[in-house]
Parts: sequence; structure tokens; C-alpha cells
Amino acid sequence: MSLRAATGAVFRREMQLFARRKSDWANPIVFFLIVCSLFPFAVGSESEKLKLIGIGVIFVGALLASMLSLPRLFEEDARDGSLELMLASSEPLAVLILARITALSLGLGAALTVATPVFALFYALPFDVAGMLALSVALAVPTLLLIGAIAAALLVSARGGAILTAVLVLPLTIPTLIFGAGAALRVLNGQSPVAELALQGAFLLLALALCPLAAAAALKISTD
Amino acid sequence: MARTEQQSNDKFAGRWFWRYAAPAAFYPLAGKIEKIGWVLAVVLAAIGLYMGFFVAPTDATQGEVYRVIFIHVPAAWMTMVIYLAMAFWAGTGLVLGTRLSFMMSHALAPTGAIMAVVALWTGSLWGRPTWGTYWVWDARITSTLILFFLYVGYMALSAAFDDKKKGDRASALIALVGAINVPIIYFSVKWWTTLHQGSSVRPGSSSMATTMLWAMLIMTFAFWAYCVAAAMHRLRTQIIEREAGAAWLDGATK
Amino acid sequence: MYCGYCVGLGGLQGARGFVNPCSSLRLEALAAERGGKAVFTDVSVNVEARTLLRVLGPNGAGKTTLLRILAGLGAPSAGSVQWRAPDDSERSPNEAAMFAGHANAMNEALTVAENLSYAAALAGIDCTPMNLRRALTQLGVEKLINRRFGSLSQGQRKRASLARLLLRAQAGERAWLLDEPFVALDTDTQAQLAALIGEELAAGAIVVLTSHQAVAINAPKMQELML
Amino acid sequence: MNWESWSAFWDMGGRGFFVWGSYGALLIAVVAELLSLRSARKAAIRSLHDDHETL
Repeated sequence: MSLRAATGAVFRREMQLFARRKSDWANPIVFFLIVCSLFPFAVGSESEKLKLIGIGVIFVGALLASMLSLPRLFEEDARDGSLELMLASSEPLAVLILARITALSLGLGAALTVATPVFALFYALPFDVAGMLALSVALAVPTLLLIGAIAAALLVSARGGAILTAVLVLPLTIPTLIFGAGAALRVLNGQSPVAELALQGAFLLLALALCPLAAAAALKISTD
Repeated sequence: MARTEQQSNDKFAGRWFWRYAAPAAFYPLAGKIEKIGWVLAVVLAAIGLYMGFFVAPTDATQGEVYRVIFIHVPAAWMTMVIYLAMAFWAGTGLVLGTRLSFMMSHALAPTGAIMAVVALWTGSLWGRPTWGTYWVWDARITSTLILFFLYVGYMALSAAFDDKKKGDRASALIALVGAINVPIIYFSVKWWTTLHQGSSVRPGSSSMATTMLWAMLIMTFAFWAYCVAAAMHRLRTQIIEREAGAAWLDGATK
Repeated sequence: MYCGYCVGLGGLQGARGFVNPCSSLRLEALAAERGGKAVFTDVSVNVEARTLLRVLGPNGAGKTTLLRILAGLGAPSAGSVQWRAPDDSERSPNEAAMFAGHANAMNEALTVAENLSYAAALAGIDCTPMNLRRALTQLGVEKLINRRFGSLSQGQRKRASLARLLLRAQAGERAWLLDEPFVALDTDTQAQLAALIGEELAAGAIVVLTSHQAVAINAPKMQELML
Repeated sequence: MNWESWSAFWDMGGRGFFVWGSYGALLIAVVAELLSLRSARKAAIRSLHDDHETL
């Protein structure tokens, strides 16, 4: 009963923060937009070329944008002391962390998913590809946040957080990147994306099972 | 921690593992292993290189450039083996709380990273004349590159904590997370390469002459011996750093 | 003072029954270390209900470390901490005590009410709107209930965050672990907090406190622990 | 014997750059590691004895 109350409170608070501070979802989208608009300047504006790189650029952009949101998970709370409320709670920390990531995934995931097909137009991608890309991003954001939560938890009390987060997290996101972008690529090539989507779903389930536990252990290590 | 370790030592008194889990007990043993390692590394490398350059014949398809594999393949194997060993000791440290296990992980990481660099460098120099390009996004090469990133992340993380104990446990956790991810990454990249470029370029799997195989095997053992010796040396340095103030060290380092 | 529906909920709350206060705290051969170096060793003390335990010691003696261990936020390197209920059953630190550290533990973007009900939910306290309002009233900041924490002055922030300690349904229900609670408080608030601590002790709570300031607290029983 | 002369040995059938570039890199890596091992050990022992003097 009080577990439900506690997870509910964690989830609700994350949502309240998301509603209260527009910058929490606006900044990642603006960042995403800027990353996506930089590449054509470097590559050239022919739509055939853009079509080739578009999927990759958009997916990597979404990946980086969700990585930028990682400090919000624990660092902010560690600074104002409210992380201790979560750590001291009798409820299992992994479940509380999961509630938190779920809320963040819904908020950030929705924002990035909506933005993705719009940005796909920059790259002259057909509508069906843009749609598949949005679906891929929607599946990938929770996975990335779950993996990233481990690093974010470890780095709560360490020096050089932001860059180190990137060094730790990005290599682990490669499978998600491969299959996330791969699904859209299949559609672009007129093939079925089912296998890639299934694997992405499998990664999400695996991350759901393991990452909150690892993140809880990490948080205990770094705040002890 | 010191106290609980002492307790566990009492509890498991007589079992060799716990006896050597104490840094003071392992320090002289590590010294012996290190010496044997250096000697074996030099002797085996001399034999292996002699066989590799003077006994093994020229490869029919690749010519002389194949002689790079006598160091490339052992380095690639070692970087993988060392990562597994590192993750194993990290896990042992997290579960049992033994200081020596964390030190073992830290001692292995730099050598593992160096092996990854050597494997990538020699691989690309071998690839240029063989495949016509310095770099191929092949599953094995890409995984080695990612393994290198994981080593770097592990080392950077353990250095990012002022509290060594926290650094130990935090980096141990990331080593384990990496170990779970390495096979996933490997198979993902493998899937991805078949999707993108088919099987046009693949590392050669032509049959090797037995002398070539022997030379490679002996070089592999030489690499093993070298890595063990280097890790033991680093381990002893860490014991000196971390056990500063312990009486037994005075005699041991003079 | 209370609105009608709050009183109604309060009635329900009262009917739910008495929650046992925590009656004893026992530390046995407690030791802690930081970065491999011992901070303190062999701390043993028995604290009964209605007792104020003052933790004394120079900077770096491990006062905060000790409080965090009592709150279950850190693990001791040796020894044990036991919180017990009057029926002698053991309780977890989170059920037994509330910790207030240097930071306010309030998010600036959320309102006082949102922050406090979050804290209560995680502490396993059934926080009714009446409890919330009563807690804020006791500290004289009930008007700030729906203000964003970030818009408050420093003094208001301190008071609002102290309200967290008063959210429990009944006085004396939980031990208080206070790390330098009088720092950065004006004299009025200091006196008010001292009075609240006195009331909580009288109601049966244990209060553990580190402080550099000599603030008079009316305690039924007082113990000192030198680190 | 594989090689008619030293120059043939260094030439490696025209692939000298690749073969010796590889072995050279290994040599550099090993020497660098050995040097860093030695300097780390020296620093550790120095700080150990420094500690004793200040105590």
C-alpha cells in the first residue's frame, strides 16, 4: 500500500516538474532541432544525399537529446537534498527509480517522438519512413534512459559528470542505435522492419528488468 | 571494512583463497608470479618471433604481411580475456567485499586497453594491403573498438572519485554492466554488418600451415605471460599505495 | 483555523488509531569510515524515549556521518544500530526516524504542499491535507502552502522545510535526526524550533541533534555523545 | 631460411611498412607501459617513505 503511495508520489512529482518547467522538454527538442539542422550544412543540400544520412542523424540526435536529460534524474535532487528522501525510504529503491524513469520516458519520449517526423521532413524522408523513425525513437528513449540511469546514478558524487556520462553511456547504446535506425532503414528500402522492432522491444524488456536494479546499486554506492 | 575482512579471514581460516585475499599475504606471491611472467614472456616471445619470421613460410595468398597476425591475434584475444578477468574480479569484489579483488581489476584495465589499441592498430595495418582499406566496420573490429571505450570508461570512472572505495565499487559495477553488454553489442554489430555490406570483406580464414599456427600459439602464451606480469606489477604498486602505514610494507619495499 | 473538509479528514485520521512511538535506540560498537580511513570507532550508546541526544565533537569527527547512519542513509563499517518500538520489535530507520540534513530537500519548481506530500509519501507517512496545514501553521507559514518553493525567502524556506518533521499524524511518533538545525535561523525561529523539539520529546520521541549553537531546549532527559 | 638477405628481411616482400609499423607500434606500447609501471612504482614508494618521515 505504501509502496503504491511512494511510487505514485515519485511518478507524480516527475510529471509535475515536467509540466512546471518548460525547459525540461523544450531544451532537448531545441537541441535536437539544432543538431538535425547542422548536418546539411556539412554534407550538402541534395535531397538524395540527405535521405541517406537523415535516419542516422535524427536517431543520433534523439539519443544525444535524451542523454542531456540524464542529470535531471538524480543530480538535481542530490543538490537540493531531496535525493535523500528517496534513499531513506523503506520502499525498494529500484522500484522508485523505475517509476521515475517511466515518468521521464513518457514526458521526454513523447516530446522527441512528436518532433521526429517533423525533422524527418528536413531530410526529405517519405512519410512511412518518418513514422517508423518516430516509433523507433519512442521505443529507444526508455531504453536509453534506463541504461543512462546507471551512469547518472554512479556519477552523482563524482567529478566531471557530464562528459564521463557520455563516455560511459554512449558505447552501451550502440545496439539500440543499430536496430532503432535499422527499422527505419528497412522501411526506406521497402523491406519489413518487424525483426528490428522485435529486437528493440527485447532490449527494452531486458533494460527494464536489469537497469533499475543496477541503478539502485549504483546510487547506493555513490551516496554511501 | 578492514574489520569485516579480518573477520571473514578468521572464519575461513585455512582456505587458500581467503588467506591470499589479504594484500599482505598476496604481495610476495604476486612478486613471484610477476618474475615468472617476465621470464616466460621474454623466452616465449623470442621463440615465437623466431618461428614467426624464420620458420613459418610465406603465405600463399597474403604474402609476407600475414606475419602481423602473430601479434594481432594474441592482442585481440588478450583484450577480450582481460576484460572478462576484470569483470570477474569486479564482481568478486562487489560480492565478497575483498579489497584485493578491486585492486586486481584496476591492475588489469590499463593492460587490457593497451592490448585493444595494439589489436586495432595492427589490424588496420594488416587490413590495408589485404582488404585495401585501413578500417572496416566489421563485427570483430568494431567490438574491439567498443571494448576499448569500455576500458577507458572504467578507468575514467574509478579516477573520478576522491574516495577510493567508492571508485572501486562504482567502476566494478560499470565493468559488470559492460560485460553483460559486450555480447549484445557483438551480435548487434554482426547483424548490422551483414545488413549493410554482406560478406564481401571478411578476415581471411584460409588454412594455415602448422608452423604458422605454432608461432601464433607461442606468441599468444608470450602475451599471456606479459599481461600477467604487468598486472601483477601494477597490483603490487597499488598495494603499496593503499596499504601505506602498514608495518609489513616497510620491510617489503626496502 | 482549519477548513471544514480538513477537519473531516482529521477525524478519520484520529479514528485510525494510535501509532506507537519509537521507544529506544541502541548503538553497539558502531564504527564508520570515509575513503578507507576511520572517522569514529566503537561508539556505543543506549537512548530511551523522551531523550535528547546531543552529538558533540569537532569538525570532521563524523557527526553528520553518524546521523546519516542512524537514518539508514549510510552503512557503518562495523557495529549495529537498532531502533525498537515499545513492544521491543525492531523497526527500520525509515519507519523510526526522520532525518533533516543541511539541504532543504525541497525542489524549487514545486509548491510547498507538493514538496511536503512527496516527502511524506516516501517516508511512509499518510499525509492528510489537515496534517500538512497543521504542520505549516505550527511554523507560522500556512499562507505559503501553495507557493512555489523557489519563490520563498531564505527564512521562509527553512520554516517550510522544517514542516516536514511535523507531518506525522501524531506528535512523538518518530524520532528526529537533526543535523545542525539551528544554522541560518533567526532567533525567533530558533526559539520556535527549540520549543517544537521540546514538545516532541515530551510526547515521547527521541531527538538526536548535532549543533554548534547553544540553544536551550526543554528536554525531559538529556544525553551527550562525544565523538 | 625465409630470407636471402637482411634487406629482404626488412623489405618483407614489399610490405615492410605494414609489418614493421605493426611490430613497431607493439614495441612502443610495451616500452611505454613498462616505463609507466616503473614510474608509478617509484612514486608509490617515494610517497610511502615520505609519509613515514612526516609522521
